[in-house]
Amino acid sequence: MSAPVPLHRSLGLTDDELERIVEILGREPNGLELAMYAVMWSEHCSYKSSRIHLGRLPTEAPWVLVGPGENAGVVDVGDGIAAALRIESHNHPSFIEPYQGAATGVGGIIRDIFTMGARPIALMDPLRFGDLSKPRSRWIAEGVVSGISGYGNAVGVPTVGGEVVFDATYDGNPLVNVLCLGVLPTERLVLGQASGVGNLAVLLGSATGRDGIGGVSVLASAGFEETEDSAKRPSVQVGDPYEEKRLIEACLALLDAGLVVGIQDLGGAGLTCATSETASRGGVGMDVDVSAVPRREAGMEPFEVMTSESQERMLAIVEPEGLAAVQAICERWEVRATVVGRVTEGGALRILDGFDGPVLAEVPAASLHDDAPKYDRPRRRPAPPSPSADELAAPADPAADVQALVADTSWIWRQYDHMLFLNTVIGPGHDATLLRLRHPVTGADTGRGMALTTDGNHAWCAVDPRRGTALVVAEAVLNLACVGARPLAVVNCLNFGNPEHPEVMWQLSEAVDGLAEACRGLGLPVIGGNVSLYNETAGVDIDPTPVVGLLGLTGPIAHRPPGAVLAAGAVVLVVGPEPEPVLGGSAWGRLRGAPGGALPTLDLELHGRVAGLVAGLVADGALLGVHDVASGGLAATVAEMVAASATGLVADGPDDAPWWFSESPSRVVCVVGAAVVAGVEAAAAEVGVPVLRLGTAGGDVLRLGGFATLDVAALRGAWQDRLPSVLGSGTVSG
Amino acid sequence: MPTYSVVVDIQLRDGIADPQGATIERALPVLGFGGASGVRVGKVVRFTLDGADEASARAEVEDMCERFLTNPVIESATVTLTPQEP
Amino acid sequence: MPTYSVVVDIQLRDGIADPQGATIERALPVLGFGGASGVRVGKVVRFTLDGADEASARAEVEDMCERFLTNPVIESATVTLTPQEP
Amino acid sequence: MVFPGTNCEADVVHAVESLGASGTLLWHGDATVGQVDAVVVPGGFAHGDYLRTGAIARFSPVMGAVAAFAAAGGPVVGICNGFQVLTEARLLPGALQKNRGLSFICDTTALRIETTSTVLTSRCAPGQVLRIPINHFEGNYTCDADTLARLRDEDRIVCTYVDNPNGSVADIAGVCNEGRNVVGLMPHPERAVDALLGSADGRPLLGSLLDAALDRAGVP
Ligand SMILES: Nc1ncnc2c1ncn2[C@@H]1O[C@H](COP(=O)(O)OP(=O)(O)O)[C@@H](O)[C@H]1O
Ligand SMILES: [Mg+2]
Repeated sequence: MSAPVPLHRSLGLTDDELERIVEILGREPNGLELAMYAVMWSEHCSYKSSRIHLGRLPTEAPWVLVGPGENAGVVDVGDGIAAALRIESHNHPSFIEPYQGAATGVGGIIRDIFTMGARPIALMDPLRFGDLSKPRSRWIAEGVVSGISGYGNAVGVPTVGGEVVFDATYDGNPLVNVLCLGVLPTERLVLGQASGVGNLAVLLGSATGRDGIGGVSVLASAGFEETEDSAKRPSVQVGDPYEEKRLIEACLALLDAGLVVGIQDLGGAGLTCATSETASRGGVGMDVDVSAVPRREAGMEPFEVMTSESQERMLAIVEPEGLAAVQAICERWEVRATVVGRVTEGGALRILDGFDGPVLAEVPAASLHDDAPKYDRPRRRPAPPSPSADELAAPADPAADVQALVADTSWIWRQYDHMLFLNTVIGPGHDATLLRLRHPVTGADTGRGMALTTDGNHAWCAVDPRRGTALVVAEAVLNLACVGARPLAVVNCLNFGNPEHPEVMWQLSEAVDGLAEACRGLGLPVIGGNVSLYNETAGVDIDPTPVVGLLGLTGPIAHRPPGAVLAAGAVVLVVGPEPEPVLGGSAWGRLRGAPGGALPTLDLELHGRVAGLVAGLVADGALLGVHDVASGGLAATVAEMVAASATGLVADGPDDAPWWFSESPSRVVCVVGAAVVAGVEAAAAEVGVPVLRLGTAGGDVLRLGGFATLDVAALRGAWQDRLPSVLGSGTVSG
Repeated sequence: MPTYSVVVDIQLRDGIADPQGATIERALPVLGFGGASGVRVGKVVRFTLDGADEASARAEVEDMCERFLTNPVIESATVTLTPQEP
Repeated sequence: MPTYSVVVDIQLRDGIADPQGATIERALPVLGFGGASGVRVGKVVRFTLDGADEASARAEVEDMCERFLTNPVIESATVTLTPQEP
Repeated sequence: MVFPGTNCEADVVHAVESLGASGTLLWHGDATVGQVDAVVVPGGFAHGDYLRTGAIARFSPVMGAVAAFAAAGGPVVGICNGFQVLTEARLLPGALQKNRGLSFICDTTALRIETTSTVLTSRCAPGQVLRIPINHFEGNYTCDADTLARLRDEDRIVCTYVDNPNGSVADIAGVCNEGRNVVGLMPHPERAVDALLGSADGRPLLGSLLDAALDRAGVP
């Protein structure tokens, strides 16, 4: 018989990590203490593999009020309004229970936003699913979309955009990232900090059950093994949007009334994280009475209470004099409020059974965060994907290929309330979302707009994670330009494989450098992010998938941006440089089974000029349609516009696949009235941006020079049917 | 081929939170109904099934439950099968 | 006071269309499950109730059903009450 | 009117204020509707929509006051979840079931006005088609054949979908009570008051309601 596994190892701690804990405490930890370190030092909570790399990101700009490290980044957007932004992943839980996994992801990201004192006003959901020909992928896709719909709609935060990609790299590991945007009066900004010895820690919201016990390490840090899933069946968390809605209202009311000195949501590692984080940020200690925590189930152990990830809970730090007022507000919103802790001097986090009862655990609060290990894991460049798309023969049926590259995503976003709050000027279905910027308390309209987009491209990043990530940032900037906005701040979600694989660490490190280079070059601060590792199945890592969320601003919205459409009779221009004839990581290359090749180069300076030009043209109302060239190249870009507007296009161009399918950056299709063409060309010339006259919109065919001709109705039908033909009529889990 | 009346009673597994049940439980006393506790809400799917025999009909229903009607990670199902009078 | 386990089985009234049942029924053959028809989806509410005696407990549950647990415009309910072992 | 879980209240206030009225929020726990000239029960997920949409909300103290206000001829409009609450409260006939196809739908739909003699449609033309957003999972209007016949005979089908999105019987999107002062509809007129957001076709509907409110307030 083999020796039993020591407790620390079964909790996911290494021998070195245990040694470290013994050093910190000056003694052996007890079981509860070990559990607390285990959840806090997990990859999910401590970023132990990625922290040394994230330091290379640029995070500063005059308009940044709060950078990375807090629950959300915050920027000043003028008129006394600040915007809070954050993105997070819920990949692993969504594989096991797609509906609840996605739903609780939405709940978690919303709490991060109102924790900052902001009213959450918009969600975005960048999604990645496996190949739709597989039943399991369809089951996951349907479940995730209904989970986001079910939770987001009911909690009363509109989902105004997102992304979706279907690819075999995600067959065993979907990605469910969720971004939330909130607005707050600048003066209401609060931090997740405890201060004032004698102040009380009040637990708000749901009772605590055995949800996700050990979930942080089991669910979030271990790879999926389908065969094992019944053996270590996790305690799946169930979301309650109704509780969350009441929590939002109660917390914002508490903040308005000035009753809270600090507030923190309970997410991964539950109470352990929330109590230690508030205490260590405030440089104080905390006594926690674990027996006071309301429970949903009988017989829960202290370690279960301290690590439970039950949803819809917040921890507010309040002054004792304010407690009655806090309770009154919570009662109005039917939110449970229980004193579970007291702020103490020194830096100890003590877990007690009754405030005057025995001490069950005592650790330096800061050690749970600051002393978490940081690993500089080995890195090795993997073999590039092959074969190369640059060596592909000309397509046999180019029209069929073009048609295969476009898909209408409305099957997804029609299930999301994307109009609540009357801010959505441009909703999902275009390059970026444009929201009216109104004051969160007075409702006063600034007349200006806030724009949002999320972007990622695993195919580019698989070829070259550094340049691929830079290209992703560049695409996001152009997407904002298409609704007339200039970029302001970036958040990112780094979805990668197993960090213990040197190839994955290399990808991660390169992607961080690519993100840093692009953001520096474009003058953008990174104000927050999230790292999701161990996205692998049976030892196979997903393609590196950094996802960026980009927030931008417009001036006064005098014209509704036209969106990605054509208008019959209008002239279609391509603003930007000639494409580089390379196809590495292109959607067309993948379609043809050739994921490798060379990535196009990115000239950040030129890119900035193109984006500025296009944003200006949109803001001036000069355009009748606009769409940046991205996945699928110019061919797919114009095909999407044709399909969306049921309007044809006769375009000039060579009979040359790379010219039509290259995903070379810094190009935007602009649709203009004949009378405006010269004006647009002059404006472009002034900033040194080339303009190509591509053709004229109208008719019932899409003609791509001599390369391909498509029937508008057939193209539109294929575009519309792509998702409904495989989703929405019932799926099985396997 | 014989025909069966099938009742699939789907419940959340023990320990899995049931926000709907909890909300109903909180509402009951307010509406003047006292004394109820432990409210849990489940689903019942009823249908008629043609099958070669009871064993194969039951096997099909259980497969349906496992892969389609429930997610066994959070729900469990009880299947009742009754032969219908011809 | 005795305690009862209560099961309230809520079904759509005959003649009321059942969109959930219809959706499941359409999906089944597509997913490879043949031979099912007449799919109807209902709800079950389970709870524990303290009551003076079975008759009064039953009366309370029926009142609950009538006024709250069902919408009589479209639904009807069957109540099962079992005394719990003390 | 605000129940816990309601989320369209600020939008409704914003919309009626953009038409020149002033809006106040009523709390579900209040026993009175105060001095208002019209009541809107807005959309959202009152009490989480748990058990059935509107099932818990209809027991709120304020609903008694709303019923009295309606009985006295006061204009009451239920939008989306508000419509569901009004049917549960039996202030309107029928019930709203899950959509055909079992999915949530948020989209702008074409809505045909079937009668202009209600507090919500007096400014419209019969047969007029408006572009109004919908946003619901449970908008599939259901009633028995007798009720449907009565609704038809009494001209109480207020509006219908041009292209039925949810399986509603007779394409019904909204109905009114016998007094024609209580109207429930699934589409959201408050989401269509500004062309910048895509449609301003909700203005005649909410404008009609304001006319009815002024009427009641005795303002000529
Ligand atoms: N999962 C989703 N949720 C919401 N909206 C989505 C989702 N997927 C795609 N969309 C919408 O479809 C549109 C097109 O997305 P995409 O093709 O990724 O745009 P782009 O190529 O400009 O980045 C976007 O407006 C986006 O908001
Ligand atoms: Mg784009």
